[in-house]
Amino acid sequence: MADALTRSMRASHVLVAILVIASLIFAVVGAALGDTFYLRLGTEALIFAGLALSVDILLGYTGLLSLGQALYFGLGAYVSALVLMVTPSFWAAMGATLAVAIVIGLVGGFIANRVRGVFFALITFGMAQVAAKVVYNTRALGASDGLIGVPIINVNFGFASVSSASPAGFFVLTLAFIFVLYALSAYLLDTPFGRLVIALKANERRVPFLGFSTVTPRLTAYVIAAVIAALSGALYPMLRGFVSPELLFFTTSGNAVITVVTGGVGTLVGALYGGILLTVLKSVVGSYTEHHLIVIGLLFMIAVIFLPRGLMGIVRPAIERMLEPRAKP
Amino acid sequence: ADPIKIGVVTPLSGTYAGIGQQVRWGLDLATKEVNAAGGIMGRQIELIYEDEEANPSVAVQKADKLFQVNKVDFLTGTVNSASTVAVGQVAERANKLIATTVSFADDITGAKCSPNVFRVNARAGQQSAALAAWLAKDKPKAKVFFLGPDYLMGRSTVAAFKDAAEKSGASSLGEVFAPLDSKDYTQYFGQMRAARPQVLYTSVAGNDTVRLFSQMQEFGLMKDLLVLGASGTVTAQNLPAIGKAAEGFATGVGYSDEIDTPENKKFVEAFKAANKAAPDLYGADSYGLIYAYKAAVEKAQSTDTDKVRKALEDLKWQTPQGEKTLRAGDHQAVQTMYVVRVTGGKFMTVGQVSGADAIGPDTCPRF
Amino acid sequence: MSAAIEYFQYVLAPQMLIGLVLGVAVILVALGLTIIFGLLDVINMSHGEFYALGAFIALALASIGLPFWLLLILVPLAMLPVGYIVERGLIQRVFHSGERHVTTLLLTFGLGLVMEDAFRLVFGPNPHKPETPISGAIDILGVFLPLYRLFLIVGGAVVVTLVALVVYRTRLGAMVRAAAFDKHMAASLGVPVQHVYAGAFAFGVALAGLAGVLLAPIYTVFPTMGRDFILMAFTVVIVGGMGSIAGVVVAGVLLTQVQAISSLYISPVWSDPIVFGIMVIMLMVRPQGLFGRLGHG
Amino acid sequence: MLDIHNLNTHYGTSHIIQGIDLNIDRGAVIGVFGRNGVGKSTFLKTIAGWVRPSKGEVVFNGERIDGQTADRIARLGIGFVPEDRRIFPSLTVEENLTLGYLQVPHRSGADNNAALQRIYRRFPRLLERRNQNGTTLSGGEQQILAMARVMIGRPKLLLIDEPTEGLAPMIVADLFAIISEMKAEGCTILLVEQNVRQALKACDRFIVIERGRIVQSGDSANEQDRTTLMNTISF
Amino acid sequence: MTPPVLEVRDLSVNFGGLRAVDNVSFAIARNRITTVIGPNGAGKSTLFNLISGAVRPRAGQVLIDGVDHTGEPPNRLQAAGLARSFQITNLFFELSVAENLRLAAQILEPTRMAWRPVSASRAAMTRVDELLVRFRLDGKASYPVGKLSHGEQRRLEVAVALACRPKVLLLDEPTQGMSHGDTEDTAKLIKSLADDVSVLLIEHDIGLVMSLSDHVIVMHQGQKLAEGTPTEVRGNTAVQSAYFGHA
Ligand SMILES: Nc1ncnc2c1ncn2[C@@H]1O[C@H](COP(=O)(O)OP(=O)(O)OP(=O)(O)O)[C@@H](O)[C@H]1O
Ligand SMILES: Nc1ncnc2c1ncn2[C@@H]1O[C@H](COP(=O)(O)OP(=O)(O)OP(=O)(O)O)[C@@H](O)[C@H]1O
Ligand SMILES: CC(C)C[C@H](N)C(=O)O
Ligand SMILES: [Mg+2]
Ligand SMILES: [Mg+2]
Repeated sequence: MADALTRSMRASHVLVAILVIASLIFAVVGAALGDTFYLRLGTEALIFAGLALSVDILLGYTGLLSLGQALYFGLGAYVSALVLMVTPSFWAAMGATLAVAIVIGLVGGFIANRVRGVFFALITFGMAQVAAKVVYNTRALGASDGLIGVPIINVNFGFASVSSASPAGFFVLTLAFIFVLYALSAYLLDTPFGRLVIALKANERRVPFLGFSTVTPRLTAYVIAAVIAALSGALYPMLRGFVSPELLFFTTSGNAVITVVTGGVGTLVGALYGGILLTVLKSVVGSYTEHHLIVIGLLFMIAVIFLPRGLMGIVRPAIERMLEPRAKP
Repeated sequence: ADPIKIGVVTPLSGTYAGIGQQVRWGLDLATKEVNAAGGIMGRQIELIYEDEEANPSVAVQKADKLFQVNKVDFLTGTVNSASTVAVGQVAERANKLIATTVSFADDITGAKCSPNVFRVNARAGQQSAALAAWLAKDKPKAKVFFLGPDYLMGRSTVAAFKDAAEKSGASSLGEVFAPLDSKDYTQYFGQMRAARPQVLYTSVAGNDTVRLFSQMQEFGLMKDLLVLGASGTVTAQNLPAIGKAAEGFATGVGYSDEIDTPENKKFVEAFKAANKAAPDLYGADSYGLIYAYKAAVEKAQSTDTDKVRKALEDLKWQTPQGEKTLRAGDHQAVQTMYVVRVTGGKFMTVGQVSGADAIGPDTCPRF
Repeated sequence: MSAAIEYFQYVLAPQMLIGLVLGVAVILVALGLTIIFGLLDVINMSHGEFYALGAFIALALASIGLPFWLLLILVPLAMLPVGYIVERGLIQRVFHSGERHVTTLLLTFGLGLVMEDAFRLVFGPNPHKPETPISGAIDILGVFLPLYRLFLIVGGAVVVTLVALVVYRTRLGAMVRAAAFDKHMAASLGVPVQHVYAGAFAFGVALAGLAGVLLAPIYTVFPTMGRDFILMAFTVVIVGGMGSIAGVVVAGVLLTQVQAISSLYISPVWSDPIVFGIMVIMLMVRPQGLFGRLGHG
Repeated sequence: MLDIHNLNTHYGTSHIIQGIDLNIDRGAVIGVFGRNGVGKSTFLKTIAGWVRPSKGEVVFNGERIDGQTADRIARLGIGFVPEDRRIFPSLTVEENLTLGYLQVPHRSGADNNAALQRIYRRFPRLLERRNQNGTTLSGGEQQILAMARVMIGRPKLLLIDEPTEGLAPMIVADLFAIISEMKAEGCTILLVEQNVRQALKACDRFIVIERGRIVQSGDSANEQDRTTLMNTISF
Repeated sequence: MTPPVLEVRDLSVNFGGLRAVDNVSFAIARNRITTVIGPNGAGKSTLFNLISGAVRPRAGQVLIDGVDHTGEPPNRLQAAGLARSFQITNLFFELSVAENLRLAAQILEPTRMAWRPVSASRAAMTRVDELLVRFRLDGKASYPVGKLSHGEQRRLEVAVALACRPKVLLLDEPTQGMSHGDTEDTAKLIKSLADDVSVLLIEHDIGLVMSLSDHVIVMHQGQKLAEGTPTEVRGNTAVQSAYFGHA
């Protein structure tokens, strides 16, 4: 008997597979046509989708709305930029980001997890504000100007090497990277650990009576989300060659939340589709009118009101039904 | 022939939307004129706008789009100095040229200069040189207090003016930096009053100036105080909202709509007819840029990056505010600087410094 | 000695007094926010834009010649139906979903974006400065205060008192909270739930509008003005205790004093991180804030 | 006074109430019995306006009330005590009670207060706990509060869903005494109860629901009807 | 001599001025059914809260198998072998019936399974299937709990408490809201459980209490009023006036 949650997760996998295939086709076509802009835009969309993924782990599974996830995204971006400016090594940048994200994630998680619900949203917002202002005011971090001049790097895999300046190459690398982050999150959420996290969302107060501490799973989920956000952020300076404090601002956090809600809360894959949709939309609408905020805002409101489960909320059940007969012998 | 495409990444929304509007008006007007007169080498100019949202990350993405997809030949419009520097890096990687018509920070054509970046407006140092020279004459040995916005542009303008003013005999009483978009400047008034300055120098801009000036007036601080500022502090864009509080304000600028030359009169008239508003320095400098580009392309007989760069270096061309030269050593425009003062709700020219005296040394380390 | 007195007279005392004016401004904005949250459990992210809307309406009405004093009444009245319609047309559609906090927060966030952009569309990007209705200033022992700011302190106190009376001295508060918690049960006890939600929301929105009229002469009117006080207002609401009127007053005064003093002795640019830091610490050690929820002592 | 005709209710696609017809006279007490999940609560919720019927009509004192809002229905004089008590947690006991004033539009403050005092006399425990948060009461106390809250509005028709749930025997007896008192005052009552034996003593008539339909309708005084009832409900 | 499976000593707690549980001591015998009765508001559920770690006692001790667990959080008590149900249904309402049970049975899996997909959790899954059938909820296994009827939720509440195979089981009014037939079923079930579980029960259904209990504790106004076999307690005059309402 397939568990309902497992089944919907499987539907998400199908949707991700479609996305990956489509992206690979896009990469091949893009490379063939010698395109750089759309490939780079696609890469940026994937990077921000990674941030959205981390928001969805918190919002969709742990039930915690983070209004300050840009804190970790920006953290990753700055750490990566600083490392790259000293030594242009992908692995050094990623390793340093991972380490810093775990440490800061634990500290942030300790602070934020003292409160629930709406207070969690506000405390994460507050922490991100403080961090953003500190970066904005710190001359050593470039202050309001940010850091420019992050070098182009070669990502070495032993068997192959990809330049961050190669649009198609770096796109595929980012795709693979975000896909791994997705797969890891999806796997975790289908384990007893993940289910405990989901149970916390449904009724936190009942969990201790089932024999589990509520502190560990919640903090773990928070740190995982922080790491995913930071690792995604670490790719940003490789793509764009600079970082600025705006990466930590509320706009960045807010956009990630918009992404998740439009894509579908609690689906993981919604974050990816939402990220791509929103980037494309902003790029298209922005070229037609400077009043793109009205358009984005309205679309977002419509999503909140009419598609409480987001785009994937419409698509996924259909896939689930298609998977149904196979699930039952 | 195919049109020549110029990309414009400028803030159309957010805090700097008002400046973006002037940039747009200036560029549109010049483009219309050039196109009506047959374009550049027989090719029409086409402007392609993108909203920078006052965010460097967005600016970079939009610049990328204009270069790669729209295949623009040239790019301009960035306001925020941080965006200008970041977009300059994009231009370098794409092997294209950009010019800013707004950003003040000295670094852009100084420590952070780039072979692909030009600046056709006056930088902080030029503005200060003119203003300090005038101050030394009008109020010798003045005691000055400084109030700037706390980011690169603010620090850079205050430092530049302090330097220039102290060299010409003024003394400094203290300085304070307020966050960008401050709602209340009254909290700095205590320090200001305690210092008892004769002169206040400020480089806040846009809506911040409206608040600073009206709050100062409310608190009676405008009495017996000479207020000076950076070029962007009071402009046609916020002057109506500031109203009487702007009376007596003086600044060093590369442009003012009151400059008394036939070229400028013609420009102001055309600008007002098109936009129902007076041009300010952003509008005028953006307007002038199109003519600089036209001159350079015609000189190079090509839109090729290297050729146009070559042509832009040491280019002399005519603008509403007179002749400008792009210094080859740092890509900074050299131009006559004016000191203008608000009198009866309008800017009046009260002083003038030749381009050579205002420009200052070339500090660009890269070329 | 005289240097110390002079320092107090010119620097410290004005700094604190000015901090108080700012405090009143923040309290006025935070009041509607805390009421909407305390009664309806809705975090209104578009509250700042309603504050801006109040200021823009005032600007428009003043330009056709209506006097400021009339606007003080007209604008909040005009905002009532606006709030009512927004609640019935938008908020109500997601109000009863399981995650009300999240859905309403997101919805009003979207609404705020739309409103801000709409202001820019209609009024242009540049600032407007309404005339100050009372000019002149008083000078107490060298501490200088414009009369309008004095009026603001007094007027603010009156507004807060009136609002507190309405919320605490009537059974309205309990009614709204009951309806917000369990609409079916409340309705079966005869509570006209639909009107109650919309009414409470409209009340909060009208207060935002009132703040807009009162503060426009000092802080000017422009499309993004909604962002100005909102962060500070949120902080004050949280530190004071979400939904508590007393909390807003106490936290509003305290935090703006912290801001005033810290910008004097540390640096103005660090006063924001300090205030947000206080909020974070407050949430950690006492998430319910200085005072509890509305009507809970 | 209450006429129900061909009532049908759906939750999404599940058809819960499948055509119920029922007429109740003023002052009658009707027991509603049936196993778990047959739709008893849904039946009451439909009358109270918590869910909209998909078909059929409900007429109260000559007025169609199906499709009206729950607060309208309450103000017409229909009180409802749902099965899970539904005490407002952030309200004190007294606030929970005084909320009930609204069921009677235009009653004077003095009359309201008199009604409250009457309740306090009847349930002294509530007076003791008046300033405490409603949900800190014990399960049984909450049940009493839920009843008292509706009684304060003096309903003409009272819908009660499993009121004795969780009550100690003494209070159960008390509760049935209250029901009798209310009946004596002319209140019509529809009572869902699992405690069939006790409930039968208080009822004039009863119905048994199975899968959303009335499968038996009987007279509590009739021996034959009672035997059939006992057989139906304890499979 | 083996210590009693559950013992409380001088347990007390206050809510403001109210002594909700006042110096209560008793022990329950292994694999027996002990029932707590008492008027509404006597402090029975509060007693459960103290034993299960939901509320910290002001004074007194809670011992399981002779080991002191006073003041420990619920998950630690659970690990010591204690499980409970709630008087006011306390389940994961958005999750399915099966998932509620699986979560409750998850503790049966060895820790190393915590990082394997749940579909690999054989032990828990078997337990879930068993309970679904036993509580006649198999037809609604994939229903979200929020959409069950009240009585069905009550049944699940008991099933969830049982899922982890506890040593000591606290049931707070398990039959409340259940229909006649279900009540009898549940009574039979509780009886059969007592072969290997020690049960502490709160019940108002006197018939059930008398037929089911090995031992009865009577609470009144926070204190233990009496204790003994069902018949002894029933004969106690203090109990009669405090609880049954006739002297
Ligand atoms: N958190 C609390 N704050 C204040 N009083 C409380 C709290 N919890 C319980 N009480 C009070 O303690 C007393 C005992 O409550 P408890 O729930 O233990 O009763 P009970 O014996 O389980 O009753 P019932 O049979 O009605 O469920 C009640 O009078 C209740 O009002
Ligand atoms: N919100 C809902 N959505 C879908 N189905 C529901 C919903 N609420 C109840 N149901 C289903 O409707 C049926 C009838 O429920 P109802 O609560 O009316 O039963 P009941 O007769 O009151 O049972 P009980 O004696 O257990 O209280 C049940 O099968 C239940 O699963
Ligand atoms: C006054 C502003 C137009 C200056 C601009 N923001 C800069 O950074 O240079
Ligand atoms: Mg029911
Ligand atoms: Mg109890």
